Amino acid sequence: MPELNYAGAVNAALRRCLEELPETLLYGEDVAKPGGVHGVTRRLWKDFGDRVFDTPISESAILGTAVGAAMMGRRPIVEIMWADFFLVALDQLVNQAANIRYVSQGRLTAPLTVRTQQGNSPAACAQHSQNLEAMFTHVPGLRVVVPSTPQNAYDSMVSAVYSDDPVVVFDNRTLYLGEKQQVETGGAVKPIGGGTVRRTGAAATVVTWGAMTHRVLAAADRLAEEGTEVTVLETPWLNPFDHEAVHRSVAATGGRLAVVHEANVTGGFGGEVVVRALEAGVLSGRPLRIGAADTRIPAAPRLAGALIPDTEQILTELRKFTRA
Amino acid sequence: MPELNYAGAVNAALRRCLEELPETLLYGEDVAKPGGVHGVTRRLWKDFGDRVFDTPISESAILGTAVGAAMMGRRPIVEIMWADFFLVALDQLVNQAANIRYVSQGRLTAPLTVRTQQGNSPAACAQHSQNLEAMFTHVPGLRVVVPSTPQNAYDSMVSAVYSDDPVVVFDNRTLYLGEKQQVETGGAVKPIGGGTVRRTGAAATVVTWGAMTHRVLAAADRLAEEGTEVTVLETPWLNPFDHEAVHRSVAATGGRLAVVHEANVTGGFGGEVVVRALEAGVLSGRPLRIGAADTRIPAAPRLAGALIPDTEQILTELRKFTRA
Amino acid sequence: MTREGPEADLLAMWRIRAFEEKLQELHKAGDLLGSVHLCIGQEAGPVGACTALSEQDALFATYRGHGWAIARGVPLRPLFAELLGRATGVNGGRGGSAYFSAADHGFYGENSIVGGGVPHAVGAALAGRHDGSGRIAMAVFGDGAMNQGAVPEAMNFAAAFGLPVLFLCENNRYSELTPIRDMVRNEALTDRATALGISATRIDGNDPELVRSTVARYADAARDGHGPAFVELTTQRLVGHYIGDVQQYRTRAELEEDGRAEPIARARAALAESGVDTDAVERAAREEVGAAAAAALADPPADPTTAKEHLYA
Amino acid sequence: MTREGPEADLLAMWRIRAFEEKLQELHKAGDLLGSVHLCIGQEAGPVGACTALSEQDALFATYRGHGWAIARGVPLRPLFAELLGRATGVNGGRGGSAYFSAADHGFYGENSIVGGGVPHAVGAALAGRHDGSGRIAMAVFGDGAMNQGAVPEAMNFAAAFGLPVLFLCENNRYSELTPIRDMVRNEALTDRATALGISATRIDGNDPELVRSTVARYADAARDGHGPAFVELTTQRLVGHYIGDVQQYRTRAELEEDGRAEPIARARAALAESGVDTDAVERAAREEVGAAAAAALADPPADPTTAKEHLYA
Ligand SMILES: Cc1ncc(C[n+]2csc(CCOP(=O)(O)OP(=O)(O)O)c2C)c(N)n1
Ligand SMILES: Cc1ncc(C[n+]2csc(CCOP(=O)(O)OP(=O)(O)O)c2C)c(N)n1
Ligand SMILES: [Mg+2]
Ligand SMILES: [Mg+2]
Repeated sequence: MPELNYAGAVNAALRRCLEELPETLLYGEDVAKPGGVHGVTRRLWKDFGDRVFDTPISESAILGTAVGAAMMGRRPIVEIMWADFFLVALDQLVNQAANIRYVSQGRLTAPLTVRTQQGNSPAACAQHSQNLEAMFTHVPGLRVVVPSTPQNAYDSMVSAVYSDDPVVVFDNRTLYLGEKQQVETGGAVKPIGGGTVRRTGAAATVVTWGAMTHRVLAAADRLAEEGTEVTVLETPWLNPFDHEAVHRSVAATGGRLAVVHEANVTGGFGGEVVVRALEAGVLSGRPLRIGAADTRIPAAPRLAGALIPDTEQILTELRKFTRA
Repeated sequence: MPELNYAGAVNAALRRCLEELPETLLYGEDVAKPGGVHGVTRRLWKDFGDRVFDTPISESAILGTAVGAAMMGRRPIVEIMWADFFLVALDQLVNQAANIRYVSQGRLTAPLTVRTQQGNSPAACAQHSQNLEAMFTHVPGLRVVVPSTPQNAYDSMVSAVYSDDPVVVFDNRTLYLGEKQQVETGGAVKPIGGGTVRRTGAAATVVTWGAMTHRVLAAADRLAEEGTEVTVLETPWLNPFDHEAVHRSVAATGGRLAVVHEANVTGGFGGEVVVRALEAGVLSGRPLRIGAADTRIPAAPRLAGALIPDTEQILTELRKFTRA
Repeated sequence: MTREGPEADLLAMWRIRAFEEKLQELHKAGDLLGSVHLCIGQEAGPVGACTALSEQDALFATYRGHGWAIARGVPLRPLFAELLGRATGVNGGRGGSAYFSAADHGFYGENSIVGGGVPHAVGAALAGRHDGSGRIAMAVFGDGAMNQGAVPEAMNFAAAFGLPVLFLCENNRYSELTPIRDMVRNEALTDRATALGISATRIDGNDPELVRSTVARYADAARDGHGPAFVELTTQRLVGHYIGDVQQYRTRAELEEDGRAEPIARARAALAESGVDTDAVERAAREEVGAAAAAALADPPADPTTAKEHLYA
Repeated sequence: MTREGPEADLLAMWRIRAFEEKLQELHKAGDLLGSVHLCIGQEAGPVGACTALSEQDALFATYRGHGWAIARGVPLRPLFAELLGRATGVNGGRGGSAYFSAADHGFYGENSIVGGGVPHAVGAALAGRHDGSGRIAMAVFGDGAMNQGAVPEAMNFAAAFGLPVLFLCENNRYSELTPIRDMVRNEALTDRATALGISATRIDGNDPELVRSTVARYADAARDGHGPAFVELTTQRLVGHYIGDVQQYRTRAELEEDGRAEPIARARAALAESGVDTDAVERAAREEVGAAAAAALADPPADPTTAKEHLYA
């Protein structure tokens, strides 16, 4: 098993897909010769020639050509450099890709994968800091995944590319150069969906995804030192989302559910997770939602830090929550 | 008080704003000489000259110029003909308009109003049927209103234009030519926010907005004939949303809360309304969410009818809910 | 009757017009609902262009796409059925008038987002470069779509990579109820293509033979690796933007002039001179269309219990 | 020293370059964080163009906007403070390097969405038509932005309505790490403006005097009601796209050639010939910049308890 950081794991997944599936294409701004502004697509252009190419700064054309190529049987993997940039071209995913299979009764399909990365990093401006996954989870027809580790980045990228539906993969750029991990590459393609129990404990179920996973786990460790053990369920796949797994866990943790994401709270996908648990009748008492404050994200790290949950804040809130 | 249908009420509100506020501009595709594809802006071009004009089919330019003009002290009112078309230009609202005041610490502002209409009407295709308000309620910095009657269409349009924040007004085109109503025009500009108790009853609180209001009221009438009285809270303003009013009502109706909207359920704003009530501790038992099925919307009316809540479905679900 | 030549063209154009006129009837009768965009007056473009394409080529149209589907060979009964919400429709009633597809016939769909389908055609051309099919793609769109950002983006993308795609702009001088001349400073829309390095020409879009030969020439060039081309067809719609648009924005004089320029009147006059019984051509088309409509009306409606199917793989 | 003339230009250019070089230092030292886009090598554009604008005119730039803000007269200390996350920054640290504004100085903001600010400038020009200010607006953007749909949309909108706005395209031949020549088929970007009916010219963007006179001429025309104009400035950045980009995509020969073409080297050589002490000019700029940076470093950091303010009216 190779030792890979997150960027390396995505690269390995892309390489595998390009090798195994001749119908894949990989393109986007600066992904080919430069190897990606975060180095994720390094060397793929060298090895796969004109199936990997750089594009103009034309997100509607990037996504729209991917839709068209997918309709004709290709399996494009395209990059939107920052999730914020989706907003210049969302039509191509929501009005176009999401409709194709449904409206044509499956006569046409749009098996495309869109890679992007999102979230705040130190001094990133308000236009480069949003977490937009909830906009996509409200759109029937689109699959959504937000990985957090090299292994699940690898797995979900391979599953996304093999999926016959349009899938949006949201990385978080602060994870790319994180710790290396033994990554199981190769092996059977996993079905899309599902999550991982990252730790177990009876005090509460904490559901999280993406970069927040690491902060939640750190907070849970600290909480454990204080004698309170919580279950942490990491759910990278938001569509399909494994609500049943959450409900089973919530039932096993006294009906207590917390959800943590980096997106701002109001309208975030955390609300959906909570309501489904409520509808399933497994909740007891009030749930806890942790996310960014409902503001824009300022550039100064001290300001952004006051708005985006860090380990300290998560710990404090979980402590209060589990002791309530 | 003039008797006006919904379209007439919006027209009157626009006329008033153009008269009272010389800094207003009104533009969009076909809004001037043709008077709008739904006739809403009829005659305004004749009376206000070049402050009312038709534009190219360039949604990014429409919204983007409105942002720029607003930054310079104009108060543009622009139209996106169908809410679905926002998706070609969402950047200008989410990355641009929503950030301006916050990032500049109030040195710059973006007092623009965007009019649009949404939802399904018979045989409308999947690209002309979406209800997208939840995408906007997840965006800090944008105000959102979804009116349902001539009076609240009038009031909210005037309030929107007078507001110093960017406001998105979502009409529903099936309401434009609905029944006429005595509309109180003129009068003090109402602050943005708030809603109306449309009927009272102890069995449950039903929160709704937009075109669904009429179906909910019809269902509630039928339910009343069966002896079950529910409170119907119409909440056109989704941002700011009057959660307290909902919570008071829920507390007064045995903790029972239903939310009805035309948007698909998963990730709809109904979820947020429910979670807030849960977080406030006023809910008892399971809530009820009614909305479109989580699919695309097919053109054939019989198919669409099976997916979008009608009075019958709302009645059935409310009946079950209030008797549970 | 052969596939090409003036008489075949007249029949093909009549088939489209009769289809559209039948829709007017069906709309009036309440059988057909919603917003329906007819291409009456614009039949020469689809007839000329589609006969210049090969089977494997991919066509992407707009909401004003009935004529393009018909010219591509989509059978009339499932087309009517689609618009009438029948289970037998080309998309079982999911697409409707403005957003259906019939991939079996190389018709990769209408699109009801202005400009939305243009990048799809470029993507289909990109696919063709990799799948060995020799496919070219064609995007059809209106004059007004030229002002929608996705269109220049897609055109530049195709130009930069020399992709085999034809951009066909049907200039009927109006975008909904607004004249294009008020929305641009330079009315020569081909300049925009040229500026991107795309070969471009503006031709009489009411002449099916001219459309065919022009498209064929560019299609050959595209197949030979010379990259994209842009063809502007000057044409006119003789009816409103949608059924119900009473066209207050057009003068009687303009409508009369358009009536003289329109392709069927012109083809009829020309063929009559050479002794063809053009009324018989019209009758043949109307019979075919009438039978298809009647059959479709008798088809079963789409079944609501299937409304949730096909969302995901 | 006067506001115009070669010596004033050199000082103004040095002020920008010294500012940017100071940012390199601050970044290395860890005082400045995040992605920072420097305009080293591109100073002639801002200096020439801004001296052709009036006070009430509105300028809209990109993430590579420090030089434009400085040329517009935004004081250096609050600029440094902004980038350093200080409470005294022009936006109290909310904007940061890539997205600050300083409306007091007619600088209506950077924009970190490629093309995002271009329609704003058109809107500002539209406002000017109605508010009696006589304002014109200027949008600055890069070569790569020409391929972003919002840009042609905004340009056509301005052209159609004859709005007084200048489109300034800084062609530094690269978009991030990708050369523009690989992303277009026709490298003459001005053709795109001409196609929309916009007067357009491509000039040596390393000559501040030429930039000034060209912009002034078009600005006058715009004020006189002749509508928008497009000016392409050929230029180069001598550094990476962002601090940290090591520019593997450029040859040494190219970098050397750019070093000869860049505006400060050229201005210095020309002025030295006429006997000006150009080292003194550089020293003056560096002193000013150094003092401003030192002052900003001593300013109080932005206060986290205020982080939620100013979202709504
Ligand atoms: C993005 C978008 N904006 C606006 C519309 C509304 N709309 C539908 S058709 C149309 C006019 C298009 O004109 P043109 O491109 O000339 O095509 P034509 O209808 O004349 O064939 C408009 C504005 C739309 N469907 N999509
Ligand atoms: C819509 C959008 N797409 C992509 C990006 C990422 N990006 C930032 S700068 C840049 C290159 C822009 O090149 P150019 O317009 O030539 O300006 P320059 O940086 O050379 O000044 C890209 C692709 C972005 N910020 N916004
Ligand atoms: Mg047209
Ligand atoms: Mg550049």
